[in-house]
Amino acid sequence: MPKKPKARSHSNHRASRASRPTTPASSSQRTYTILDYRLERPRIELRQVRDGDTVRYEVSGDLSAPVPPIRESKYLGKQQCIEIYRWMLLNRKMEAALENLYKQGKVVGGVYFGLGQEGCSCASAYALEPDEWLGPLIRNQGSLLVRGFSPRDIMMQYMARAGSPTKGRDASSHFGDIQKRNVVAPISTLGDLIPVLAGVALGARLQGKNIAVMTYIGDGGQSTGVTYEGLNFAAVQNLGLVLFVENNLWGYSTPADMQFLIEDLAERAIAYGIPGVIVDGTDPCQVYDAAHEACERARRGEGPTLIEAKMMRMKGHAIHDAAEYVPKPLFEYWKKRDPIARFENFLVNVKKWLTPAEHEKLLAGVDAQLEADREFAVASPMPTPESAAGGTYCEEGCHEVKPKYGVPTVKSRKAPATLRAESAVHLK
Amino acid sequence: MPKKPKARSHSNHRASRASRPTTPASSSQRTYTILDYRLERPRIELRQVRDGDTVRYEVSGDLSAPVPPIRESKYLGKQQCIEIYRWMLLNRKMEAALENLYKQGKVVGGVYFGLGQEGCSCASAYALEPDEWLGPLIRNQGSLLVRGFSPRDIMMQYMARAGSPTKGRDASSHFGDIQKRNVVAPISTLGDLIPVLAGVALGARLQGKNIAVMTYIGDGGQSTGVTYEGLNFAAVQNLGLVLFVENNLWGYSTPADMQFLIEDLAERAIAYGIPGVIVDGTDPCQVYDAAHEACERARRGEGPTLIEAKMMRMKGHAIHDAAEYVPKPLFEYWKKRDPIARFENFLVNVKKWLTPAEHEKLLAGVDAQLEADREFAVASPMPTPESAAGGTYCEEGCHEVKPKYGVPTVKSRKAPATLRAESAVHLK
Amino acid sequence: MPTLTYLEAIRQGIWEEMERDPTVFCIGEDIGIYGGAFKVTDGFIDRFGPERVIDTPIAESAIVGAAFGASLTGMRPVAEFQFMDFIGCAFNQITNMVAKAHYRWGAPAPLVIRGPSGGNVHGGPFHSQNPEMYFVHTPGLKVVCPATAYDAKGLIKASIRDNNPVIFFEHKYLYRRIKEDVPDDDYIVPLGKARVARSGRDLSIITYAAMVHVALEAAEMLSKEGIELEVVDLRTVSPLDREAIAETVRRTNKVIILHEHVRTGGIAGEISAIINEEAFDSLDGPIVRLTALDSPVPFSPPQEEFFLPKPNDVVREARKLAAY
Amino acid sequence: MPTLTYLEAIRQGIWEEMERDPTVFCIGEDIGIYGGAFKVTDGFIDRFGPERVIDTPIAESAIVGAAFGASLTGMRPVAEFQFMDFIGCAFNQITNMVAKAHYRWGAPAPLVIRGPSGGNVHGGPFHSQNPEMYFVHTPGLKVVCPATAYDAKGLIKASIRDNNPVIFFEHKYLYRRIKEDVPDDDYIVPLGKARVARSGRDLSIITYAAMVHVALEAAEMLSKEGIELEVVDLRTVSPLDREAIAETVRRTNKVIILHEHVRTGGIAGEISAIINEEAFDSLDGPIVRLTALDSPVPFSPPQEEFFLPKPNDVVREARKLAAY
Ligand SMILES: Cc1ncc(C[n+]2csc(CCOP(=O)(O)OP(=O)(O)O)c2C)c(N)n1
Ligand SMILES: Cc1ncc(C[n+]2csc(CCOP(=O)(O)OP(=O)(O)O)c2C)c(N)n1
Ligand SMILES: [Mg+2]
Ligand SMILES: [Mg+2]
Repeated sequence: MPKKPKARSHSNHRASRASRPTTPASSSQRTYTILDYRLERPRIELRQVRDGDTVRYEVSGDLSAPVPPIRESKYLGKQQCIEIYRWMLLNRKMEAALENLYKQGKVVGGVYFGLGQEGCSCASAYALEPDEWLGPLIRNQGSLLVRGFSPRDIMMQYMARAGSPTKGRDASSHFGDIQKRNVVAPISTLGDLIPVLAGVALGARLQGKNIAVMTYIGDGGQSTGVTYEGLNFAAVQNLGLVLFVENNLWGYSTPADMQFLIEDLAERAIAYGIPGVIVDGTDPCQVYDAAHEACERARRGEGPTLIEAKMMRMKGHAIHDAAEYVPKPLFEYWKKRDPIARFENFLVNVKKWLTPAEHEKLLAGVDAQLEADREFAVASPMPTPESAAGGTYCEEGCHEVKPKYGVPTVKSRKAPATLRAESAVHLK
Repeated sequence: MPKKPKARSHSNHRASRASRPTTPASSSQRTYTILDYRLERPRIELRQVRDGDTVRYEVSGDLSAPVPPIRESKYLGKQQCIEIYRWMLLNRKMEAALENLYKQGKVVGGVYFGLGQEGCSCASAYALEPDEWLGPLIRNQGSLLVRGFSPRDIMMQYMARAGSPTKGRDASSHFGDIQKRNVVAPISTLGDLIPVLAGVALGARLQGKNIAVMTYIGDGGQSTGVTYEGLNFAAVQNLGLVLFVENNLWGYSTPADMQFLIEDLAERAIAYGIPGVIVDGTDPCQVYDAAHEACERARRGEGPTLIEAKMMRMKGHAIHDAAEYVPKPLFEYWKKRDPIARFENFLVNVKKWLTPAEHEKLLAGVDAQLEADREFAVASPMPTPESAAGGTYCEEGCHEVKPKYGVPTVKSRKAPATLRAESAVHLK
Repeated sequence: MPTLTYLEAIRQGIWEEMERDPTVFCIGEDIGIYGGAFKVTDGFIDRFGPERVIDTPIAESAIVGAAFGASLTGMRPVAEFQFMDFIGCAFNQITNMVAKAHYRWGAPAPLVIRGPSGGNVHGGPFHSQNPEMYFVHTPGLKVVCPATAYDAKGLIKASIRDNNPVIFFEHKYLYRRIKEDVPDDDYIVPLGKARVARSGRDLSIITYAAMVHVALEAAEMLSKEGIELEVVDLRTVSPLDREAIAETVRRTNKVIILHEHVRTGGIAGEISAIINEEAFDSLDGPIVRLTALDSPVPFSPPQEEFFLPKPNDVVREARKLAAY
Repeated sequence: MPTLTYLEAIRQGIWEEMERDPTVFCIGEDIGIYGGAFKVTDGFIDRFGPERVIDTPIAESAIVGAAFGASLTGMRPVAEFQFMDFIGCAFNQITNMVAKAHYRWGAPAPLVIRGPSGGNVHGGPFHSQNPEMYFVHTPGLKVVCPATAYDAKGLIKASIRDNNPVIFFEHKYLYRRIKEDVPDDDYIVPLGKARVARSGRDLSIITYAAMVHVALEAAEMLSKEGIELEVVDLRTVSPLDREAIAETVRRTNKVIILHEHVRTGGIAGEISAIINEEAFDSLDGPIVRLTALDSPVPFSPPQEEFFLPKPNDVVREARKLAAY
């Protein structure tokens, strides 16, 4: 077969791919690079066992391993670390507020939590520039905050208020903004955002700019075919997609082990010929560094990166789910790896970038913001019934569609405008 | 994350995976095994170039490399090699007959050819047992012959005759047989057979038997999401799927290089945690050996194998397509690697398993069979118009559905028949 | 006779079929230890084991493909979709591979694809849809939409025994809201047969699933005004019971068709055409459609209520039509 | 005015839009050097370069997803499906991601999904389908099905300029079979407006795409018997031109609806319902449906001919209805 495809003249330069084999093709052994930023590699096994009348999951392994330190970032300075920490706090506390609103019967439907994953959501989104794009999933409420939505936006979504970003029409993180914040609203079916974000990068490139676009997929959702189609499309088109595979060990009630046979989802990068990276998703510095490097690659027009973030979903699938199927020791193991507690320790005790007083002030500021937003959201009205109607189509005058990064410059080429001599075709 | 998932008690033993990394997880280098049976590795590059007013493909590289010998099989004896050779001849000559029928205006629609791929179709299907299953694609007409369909069946399909396996209702290789030949009829959309064949293996396993099931996908078709879903499902369920990825360098007019970034499609096996194998698809001995080993794995209940067969589609996509987009030197290069000419040389000159006289006789036998089938097919009637009606549903008495491999034995387990205490659910 | 919810009735129906026939098995997401998002298969893995209660990766095309493949070997798979809203992820597999198998190559495909559909639970645009029309419009499939617990059990059992692919829509609003006496023993409700849920002489309302209860509520209200509604519950939307449709129109001469899915291209159109074909001369007034709006299902309760047809809508339209 | 085939007219329409508007680009399988399976984009890569004529892997969900993503940045992608039969491979992306975007979050999605559909070319079950109803039943999409070369050009241009997702079905039977004078300049045919392809007083036939020509042929035959058919070509099947439908019924009082896709759940049902709503009192006879059979499209010519509606079927039904 034709080997090592040269860059086609029209597509951006195909960068050397970090995951391409370095061993000679004549051997049957092939070696690939998977960058692994972690400072520990959990050794825990999960299995399905029969226990009397019932079937359940059981864990074994090194459950008492010591908690690793935060890995110092290559790129983040003091101020940035504190900012990320603040987003993480806002993320967690906002979700706690949502839980309360739910208990007060103010939330419509359920609540989804990113508990234990705040570092991943916030530090990843933090790596994007304002004119770049993000497509969040249900647990990436932190990413939405970083992109400039406010807690009240999310609260109003959950309470189905008229003032919510979707005006009551959709729930949870299902909203976006193509004007200012450059966020694509997710849909429920998993994986569909991946080609969409690739397409956003394609649109920008056609307008003359290589941008980074970021989206997420879970250990469960990455089993969907559209994940494969989308990432492969980004790879062959060399589009600046940064895909975070958030491996939080569970997809609803299904353990990650039942979604795939490989050890690390980052290994899937090999199949696309793109770089694969592993980070500890509970360490915001690792998350940021990997995200930043992937974004920089994207901006250089070198194509997509797959980053697997390892962590644990610390609640059930949504508020209705007590996650009884999860063996308790697994929660305990990961509880010790809480991203906020560890980052606090890093900032306050290790780096001493925050004095206890400054820390208190920061916490108080977050609480105050949330309280104000909560009050605003709770006081805001429900939509009118009639507001359900209309808007299915973009009508005359409703939106102006124009290129976001500049009118594409079009090369002028000679070519006949008419169909060439009738050629044979498929089915006449 | 929980590492190295143990075999869940209920699924068959998870065999050691040939493609799992052998390097320690702490390094960022990972080494995998991709078995490569080839005796040569073509070094040819394809690129898109602008040429005056038009854009076209161009090849460069080692186009004059010597033709490799046939690799001696570890498993095939004389009689079996001759049988495979006969199937290959029947395959090619049948397609030549179809081309003639087309020129005579007897074929309805187009004709699809497996020219240059006969060794792959025939030797792969030859590795299956009669009670195992196959799902062919459009170019695997040879596989259908090996499974027990006759040239007349295929001729009648192309001529849309009443006596065709689909009674005129479908075309080309779009037919199957669940009674005797255990063939699943393909549909046009590519990749959909993969989970279906996995499901066949699942059905057999539930009935107590691990069988091998085989299907094919092209370098183009493997880009579909369902390919990924199906193969991953087979992997996690440990089902005996043997997937031939027929990399014939083109998917309609699109070069394989535009479908994926990796060098070998066998590398995708790494992403599923299953063995990946490469064979020269023009060498039936390599094809058979890889198929046989994969089938044996399947029968031992050790799960799926991905085998990439490298070769070249030696005609256009279908009879209407002159393949003008293919650079001529590529055809010339692969013409020298014609599977039939090389296998003939192997049998007649290298192994001397066929004397020239025996070879002549074999050829004559094939011709005679084809001539008889051609006559039968041409003389057979078209369906009546009314035969279009009915059969959309399986009506009372039309089919008996019963387990093919024996009634599943059911383990008796205690468990309450009623719903447990009302638990919280998603959306009440 | 025990009192069962609609959900328990479905669960009992599948359970009984698995007890009765070793070729029946379940496949889907989170159906094992968790028992499914709505707990329809709660306890199944304990009783039937993980071999017959297969938790899959999130891969709907693989689920349907594997179910079809297994059915070719003589198995009777019951595939759960966590929400029927996700059925588009397996659309090609269902409409091209499965639906056309028997016509093209004589392969029966005795599989059931089942899962929750329908709104009124504030599920928003992706957890409230009623995608049944896509499958009604696909020859080769049967489409079943029970409205009562009794029917739910009888229809799921009939669906599992059917030699054709059946898409079985369970209305999630009804799962735990309706309860009735359901026989403990083995019975089926045949596919393709409607039932008269309430007899009436003045006008007919043809509907199914959750809307049957909306119609019955309206009938109660109208009865007090002296308007007697006949409520026809289709039970199976493919094949449609043309006879039952024609009969009720011949009886009452006026008809409202009520459905929860969006208006354009909905089943009301098909039924209008059938009535034209079978009972045009019996019509004493225009056929009236009462449906959801032509939009996604909105999330916010006041919006969703506005979006869905309600008993008051039926009352209003029935009064108008009665006076026509 | 040059004489163009239906295919050339579509090609010219896209070409002109790409000349006019640098945000328009094409994406699909084999559309570049090869110019597409039917050569609609023949020569485009030479003129517009591989940047704007993007050959993709075989991955329909990725194609639609990427087109949608690009549209969010203000581009106007034109995505080709090699055959519309494969649209099920992107069904979720189209019906859930794209169609609901504007309603849910106010994102216009100015993209066109276009490709060949329709039978009568002996393409068999997977190269002959008319899947338009799936999209007519999906709010948020527009569905366009031209019958003439003039309309094909004007409608593709209007579709590209529309700020909504448009599914554009090109009837492959017409690609090279019809030819007519098509203005060389910039014109559009607005979406959502039907046209009267032939005026007549006795009865109306409402149809679109290839069936317009079947209707016209039948009209010619019937005219000799003194029955004057009015032929309404819908041009756009979503949104439907309710006004034009009602008007023709009010004029002729009798109506046949003719379509090439399968009967059950077809557009004839929807139109029946609309007629009931808009013009019930004008009806002097039952609404008649003439459609394909409820099965996959068979491959063999005698079978396919039997499967599809033919001019003789129209003549037969028109005579009956005229005498009603
Ligand atoms: C295609 C599809 N199938 C099924 C679902 C139902 N579903 C919603 S979330 C979920 C689990 C997702 O797991 P994962 O991707 O690991 O994300 P996590 O919830 O762990 O963040 C499932 C099955 C869905 N949303 N989309
Ligand atoms: C999902 C899908 N999209 C598009 C097509 C149209 N199509 C038929 S064959 C083909 C090329 C297939 O290439 P490949 O898989 O390499 O197989 P080959 O023809 O080379 O054997 C295409 C695009 C299809 N059949 N299915
Ligand atoms: Mg997860
Ligand atoms: Mg190929």
